[in-house]
Amino acid sequence: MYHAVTIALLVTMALALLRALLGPSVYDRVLAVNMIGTKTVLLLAVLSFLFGRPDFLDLALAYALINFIGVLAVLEFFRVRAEQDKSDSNVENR
Amino acid sequence: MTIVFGVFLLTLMLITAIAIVRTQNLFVAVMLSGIFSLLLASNFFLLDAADVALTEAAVGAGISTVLYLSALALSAENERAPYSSHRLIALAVVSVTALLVIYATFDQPRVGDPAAPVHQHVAPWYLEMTRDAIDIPNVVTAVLSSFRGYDTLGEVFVVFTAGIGVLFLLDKPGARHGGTQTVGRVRLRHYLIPRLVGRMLIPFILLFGLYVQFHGEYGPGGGFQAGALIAASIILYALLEGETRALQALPRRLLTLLIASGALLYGGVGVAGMLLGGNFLDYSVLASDPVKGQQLGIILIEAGVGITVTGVLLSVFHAFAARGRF
Amino acid sequence: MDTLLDILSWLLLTTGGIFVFAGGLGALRMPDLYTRMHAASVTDSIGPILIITGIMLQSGLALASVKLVAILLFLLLAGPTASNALASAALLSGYKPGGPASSTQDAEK
Amino acid sequence: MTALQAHLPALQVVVPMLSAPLAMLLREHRLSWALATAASLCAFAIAISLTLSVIDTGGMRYLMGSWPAPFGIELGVDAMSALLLLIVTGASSLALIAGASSLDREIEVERQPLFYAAWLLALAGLCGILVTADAFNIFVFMEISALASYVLVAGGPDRRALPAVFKYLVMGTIGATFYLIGVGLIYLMTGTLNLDDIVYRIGEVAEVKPILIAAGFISVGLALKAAIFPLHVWLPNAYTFAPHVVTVFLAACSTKVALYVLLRFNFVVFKPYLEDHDLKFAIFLLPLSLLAILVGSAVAMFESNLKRMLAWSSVAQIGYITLGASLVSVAGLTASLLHIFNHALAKSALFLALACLAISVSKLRIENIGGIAKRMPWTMAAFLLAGLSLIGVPGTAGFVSKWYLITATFDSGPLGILLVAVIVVSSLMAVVYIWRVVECAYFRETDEAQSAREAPLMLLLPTWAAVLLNFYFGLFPGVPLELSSSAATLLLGQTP
Amino acid sequence: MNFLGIYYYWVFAILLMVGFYAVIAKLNLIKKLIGLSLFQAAVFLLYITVGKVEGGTAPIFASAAGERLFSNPLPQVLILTAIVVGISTTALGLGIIVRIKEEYGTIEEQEIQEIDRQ
Amino acid sequence: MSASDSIWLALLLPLLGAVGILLAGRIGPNLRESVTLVTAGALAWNVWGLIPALMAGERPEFTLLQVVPGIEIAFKIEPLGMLFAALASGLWIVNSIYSIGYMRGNNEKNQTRFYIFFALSLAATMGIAFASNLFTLFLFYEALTLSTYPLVAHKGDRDTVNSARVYLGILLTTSIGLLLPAIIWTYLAAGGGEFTAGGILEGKVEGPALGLLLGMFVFGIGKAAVMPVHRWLPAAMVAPTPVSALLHAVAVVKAGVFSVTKIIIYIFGVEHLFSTPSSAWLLYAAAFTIVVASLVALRQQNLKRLLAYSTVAQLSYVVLAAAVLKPLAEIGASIHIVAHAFGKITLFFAAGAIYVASKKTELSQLAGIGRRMPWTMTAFTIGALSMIGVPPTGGFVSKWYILAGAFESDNYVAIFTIIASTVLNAAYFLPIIFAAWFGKEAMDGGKEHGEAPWPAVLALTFTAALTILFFLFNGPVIELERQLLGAVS
Amino acid sequence: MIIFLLLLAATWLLWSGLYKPLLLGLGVLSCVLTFLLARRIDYFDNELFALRLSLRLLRYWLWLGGEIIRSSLDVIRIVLHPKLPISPRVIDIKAGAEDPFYQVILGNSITLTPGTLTIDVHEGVIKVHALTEDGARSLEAGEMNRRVAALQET
Repeated sequence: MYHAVTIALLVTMALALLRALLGPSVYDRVLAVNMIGTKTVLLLAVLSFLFGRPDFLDLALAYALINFIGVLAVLEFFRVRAEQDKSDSNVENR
Repeated sequence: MTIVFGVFLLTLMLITAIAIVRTQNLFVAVMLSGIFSLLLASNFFLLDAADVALTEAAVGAGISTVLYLSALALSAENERAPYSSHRLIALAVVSVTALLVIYATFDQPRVGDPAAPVHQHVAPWYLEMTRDAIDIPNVVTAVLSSFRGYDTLGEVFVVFTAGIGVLFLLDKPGARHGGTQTVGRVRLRHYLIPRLVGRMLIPFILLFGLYVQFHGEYGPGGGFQAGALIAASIILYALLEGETRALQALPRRLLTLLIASGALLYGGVGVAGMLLGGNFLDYSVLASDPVKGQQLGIILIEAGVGITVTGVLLSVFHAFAARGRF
Repeated sequence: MDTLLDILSWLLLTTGGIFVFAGGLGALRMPDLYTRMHAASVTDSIGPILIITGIMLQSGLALASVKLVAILLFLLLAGPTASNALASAALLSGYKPGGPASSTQDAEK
Repeated sequence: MTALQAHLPALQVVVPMLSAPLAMLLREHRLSWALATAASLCAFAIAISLTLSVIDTGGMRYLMGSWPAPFGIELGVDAMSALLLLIVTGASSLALIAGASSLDREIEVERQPLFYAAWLLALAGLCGILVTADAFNIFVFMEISALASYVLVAGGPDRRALPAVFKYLVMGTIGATFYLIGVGLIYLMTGTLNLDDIVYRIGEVAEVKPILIAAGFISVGLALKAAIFPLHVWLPNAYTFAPHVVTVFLAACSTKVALYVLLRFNFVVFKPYLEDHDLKFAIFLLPLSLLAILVGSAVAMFESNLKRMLAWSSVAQIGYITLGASLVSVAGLTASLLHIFNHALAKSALFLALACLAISVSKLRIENIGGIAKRMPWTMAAFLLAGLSLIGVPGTAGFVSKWYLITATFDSGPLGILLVAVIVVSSLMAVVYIWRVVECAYFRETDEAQSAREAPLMLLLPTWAAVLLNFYFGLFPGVPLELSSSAATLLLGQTP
Repeated sequence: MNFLGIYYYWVFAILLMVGFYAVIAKLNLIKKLIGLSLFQAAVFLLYITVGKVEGGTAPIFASAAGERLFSNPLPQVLILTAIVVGISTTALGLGIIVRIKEEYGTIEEQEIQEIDRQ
Repeated sequence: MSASDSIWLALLLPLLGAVGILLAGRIGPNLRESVTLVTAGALAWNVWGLIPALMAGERPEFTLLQVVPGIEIAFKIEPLGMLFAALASGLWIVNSIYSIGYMRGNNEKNQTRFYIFFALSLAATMGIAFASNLFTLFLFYEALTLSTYPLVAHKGDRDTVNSARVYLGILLTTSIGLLLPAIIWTYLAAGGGEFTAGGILEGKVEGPALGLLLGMFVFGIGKAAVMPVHRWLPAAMVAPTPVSALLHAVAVVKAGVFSVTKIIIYIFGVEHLFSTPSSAWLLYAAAFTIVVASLVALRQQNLKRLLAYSTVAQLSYVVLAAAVLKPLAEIGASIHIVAHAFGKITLFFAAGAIYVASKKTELSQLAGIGRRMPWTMTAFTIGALSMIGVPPTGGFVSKWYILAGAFESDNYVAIFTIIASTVLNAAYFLPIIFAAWFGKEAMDGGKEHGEAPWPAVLALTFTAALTILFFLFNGPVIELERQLLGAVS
Repeated sequence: MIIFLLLLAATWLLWSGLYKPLLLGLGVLSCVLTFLLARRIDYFDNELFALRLSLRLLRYWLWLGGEIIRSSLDVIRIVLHPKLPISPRVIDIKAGAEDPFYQVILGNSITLTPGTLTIDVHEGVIKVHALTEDGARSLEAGEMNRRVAALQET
């Protein structure tokens, strides 16, 4: 039963990876990263039970945290980029 | 069945790796590296390496993504020319390397064979001694911090070196690009949802980091992973509110102090062992009961690791951020 | 009782799996970023709810369940936040809903 | 043996290592310099003391954390490591003393505490590699020293230091990773990481292929770190653009320590186990050494940047060292190890002299130093005398090792004549490139040189100390010779 | 099982190849660094694979684990250290890249060489 | 003071002198030159004082230090070295007097440096003369090369530096490239490099290998100027004349032939070499050098270059004599070192005096100069006659012994060479002498001048006198060198 | 703030699951550290201190769960439909609640329910992207908005 879920998660990861490879925009890729991140969290949760080691749930939580921070960092990156473009074009206009 | 999962993950990893090399957009490459790292971590987990999986996730998907992005914010996003003119030579060199490795596999023991020499010599000893002489559940932590504590001391100093290296390179007075320092320091303040939610989570991430720190002996985790998580929580704060405010909360001087004091704490425990009549890094002499002494020593040195890693990661982040743009 | 719980949890896990898979498929099939995000949010909201509840039924009333609740809570808080962040970033850099703006495409040269 | 003495192998690493955070915390750059110098001198004293006890007793062992040997990490000091410890700590001390007056020009005062911390870490890393008896521990300390060296090199004032150090970083990391792969394969087959234990257990391994590949990876990885031709490409620029005293330190130590590990593995671990390993080793290394000697010397002859010239000369000198090793004989190895020692002496003196020159000359190019000998007589005299040692003029340390090297090549059969010819030719090339500088400094005139002033005493003292050591060890090579020959017999597994 | 087991080694070899290729053949400095990380990741995988024991579990004693076969803790310890070394190298490398960008205005190897040649 | 003390004193005195000159140079030229003279005198007194002990059959020894087991820096006095040391130290006094006149008369720069390195060269020369093994010999041989380099490059202009580079290049190339391997070969083959009566290679190196080793030694000792490694000698003529005089007529070149002779006698062993056919080539090489160098000298227009090629030829006399491999010839070789030294130093002194007084360097300018500088030209004539080997000059004595040795072994090659070169020597020296005395001075012949400064004239007169005296009173020298016979047979 | 500390302590205890004196001590230490740092980062000093719990919130969550399941099924149907019957559009919704905290809850709830996606929240106006006309319309109907506004009133 856990196996079935694991397989579903893995396949979804593969699909998300495909999205990451196809793009076309950078945001699609970020979306894919985020998806893979949450899938990994679930995968770990499921696997801990599959292995009979529920004490490893800590890992899943850690992954979730890291993933969240990563995505926010990417957002900040985009914001900086946008600002930079704006100031660059200002410079050009002047 | 597990191994099939592993094979599947490995295949995904291979695809990701090739895509990383092929793409010319650096941002995409960084994103894909994040994916790669997550896949690798899952694989580690499948291979019973919980501690490593945690570390890889924290490092690969978390810290190094943030670092790459900070560097990327300062430079162009696209590669200009994809390959050097020596790509054929490179391909030849690389192929030879791979073929050699594959050649070596012909004689290697089967993966997971319990009778392989790897599992025969020192490994059982570690398992047994962890139970007898240290009495903590996590054998990895026991080996890491006591049996091979000297390696870990080295590891802390590697981190330390990297920290002072980045500080040395980027805190160069005069070379700092002024102007952008105050503009655009607002960060994500205008984004209500991320700001609010992120803010709410910060103490809990921090607490979780401390939990990982102090439960290193019982479950996966330890000083390094904890340091990464704690640093991540502060980095989150910096992302949300601007690193000026993050620096107000934890000033640079304090971070420097953290970097140094963690390393000194670890070394100090080692020296204490020496002064109390044992060898360097011998924790048994720290308390009257050797087992208690070991446990005390492990807690102390793990704390040292955590403090240094936190300090270094934060300093490095600030050093990059202070370059102006990110 | 145990059997009932087993069946229930099996049901939850399996449907969770199906939802997740379908979401993934959607993320692949949808035409533009925003619509893909809708599909992705299936895997980020209903998927975790079902799967983690399913596991919780397995583990019973133990500390592990508390941890699972914590993970679920976190995912439900962080998931939409991240989606929102992403969407607003895309909008900020001129990615208009309805089709990718040419300037933001990273099409490989 | 007193209690303290038993702890010396650990202290050798711990003293500089734990001084690093302290040096970083000190805000006043003079204080952190003083601390770094004191720690380095202390390490030097420990190295001397270790050497003495090695000469007395033949070696020392130390169990980290008191865990028994193959399980915990063991430290071990023998003749070979003692020899290199002397070089490393000695060069570091000399360079640091010289750094007091030369570094201020290159690195802002505020950044200096970090710089000194990195210096101490590099020192600790190198010492760590030398005293440990654990294959993985070597990797860890190799990385400490490597990362710290990158920082040190990046401290150079010229912006070209940065691409140079990046290249150094990439190649260094590849080298370390290759080494790691090799160690992994060995561990896979033997189940242990302790070097002695590996030697003991490797004999029981029936399968050859993984060990063979491991030997390949370890050798190539370390060759990268040791800048063995043609894997030397990172070296010239890294040495050229580093701060001057850093070049002194690195040129004397970093590649030598990698060579040390290389020799250790090949002779102690692989040679007894792999059939014909010495032959393969020689077949690979010998032509490369010859090429390194010839190419390095040839490039040096035409290089007009003085530091890069000496850097290329280092490539050639590393060739001498590997040449001696590739003969796989006690005589050859003795020559090789002795040359490690003597080359360190000569090169530190030369680079120190350049550091003195840099005080007055903006660009260390040959055309800028015409007639400078009149203004800086002590500096140029030091350069000249150290240059003689590099050439191998009798009476200097360089001669002694060259003598042994030629003696060893004569022993190696008909090929020996060719080898001797190569050594001779490259010695002559050394004459050419050293003499170009000397001639220019003594017999040409340029405007820039007219305003030059003699370097400060704090720089001249270590320079001349190094120069005089060249002559001292040229006339009384007893200690290094004894250490190298007992190390050579040790490596070849023969009883002395 | 045997084929699947060998698969791990082979993936290690190919990953090694991919990462190494990126380091050598790519001219963009950040790309080189990413390649380096891949290269190192391959080695991590090798070690962890080596440490796996069939039917074993993670070497952490816990009530849930009971008296089971444990995988080898030592490679995990080594790789923990190696990962930390890897990230340290990456951080330092990125620091250098940032400085290069500031000094040269580019992070392409051949452009830097051209600037230096002038 | 025992004899072995004299050995280290002989090394130490010039070194102390160098330091003294350095210090005195700060105060003034008079003091500096006094120090030079005092040092030279002390050295000569010290060295000459050793002769009686040697004549009495003593062989004083002194070991400075052991570098590594088997390799020592050690000294031992034997007749050949004694002769060389006595010659060099004695002529240093004369040369110093001459230098004072020359250097002041020419207003040379960097005079302190000049005197310092001169003293250092002498120290190295003493080391060569007294060396008791190959290693020590090599050590001081290289020291001599290096310490004479600044003297050759003294002027510092472009041509000078280039020539000095050739000088250093050839000498170092040959010594590192051939001599050092040869020495190491010897050490390996014979287990040591001690100079031993009768040689040490017998039974160790035989047949063609011996010929090869001999070649490595002879060409490795570039200072012996056997063709084709003679080119450094004409190049060295850019040096100030006192350097050419003492070093390139006496100390340096003699160090070369001295080393060759010493190695033939004490390392190879005359008997051993004589019985090895593959070593016969040396004779031919020497003969070739003599004839060709003489022919080249015939075509020179520059006086100092002519003298240089003459030196090349004369040096090969010594080699030739040594290569005849008969006791009488070996004695002839050693005596020729002395005879040629007196003659050639006189010639160089004269050339330098002409340059100081008139700035003339070319042969064509010398017509009629005898009338302006009678003392100088008289001395020149005596020196030239000695080169040709006409009695009553020293050159005759040595030629006589060499010929005697050659006849002893019916060595017609040697005999023919000596005769031929005598003719050639006459062919290039006599026209100069003739022109100087009887030629007509060109009308636009530059400035009016008389003799060179008096110290220079004094010195050359003295050496000319020595040349003649050596013909008349050569007894002690021959007596000394007869002791060689013990070593040879 | 006391509530916050208690919450931290509870979190620790539930996560740790080990009740040895040593670990409890470390737990106290951790909580205090976290608390101190939270103060340093001005966690408590403005409107953003956002820990408000109530029974109504729980009830709202249950309702939201139902919504999620319902809309998920809708989205799944669209995804699996061969023609992908979508009609995306962007609408602006004026949030009923004034407190930013509840605006955030509303925004995230909208995102959580598949088919609708909060793009931006700015001064009480929520910009929403909807996958289908239906979804947009049902959101505009304002059921969710009303419920969130009701939460604020307590």
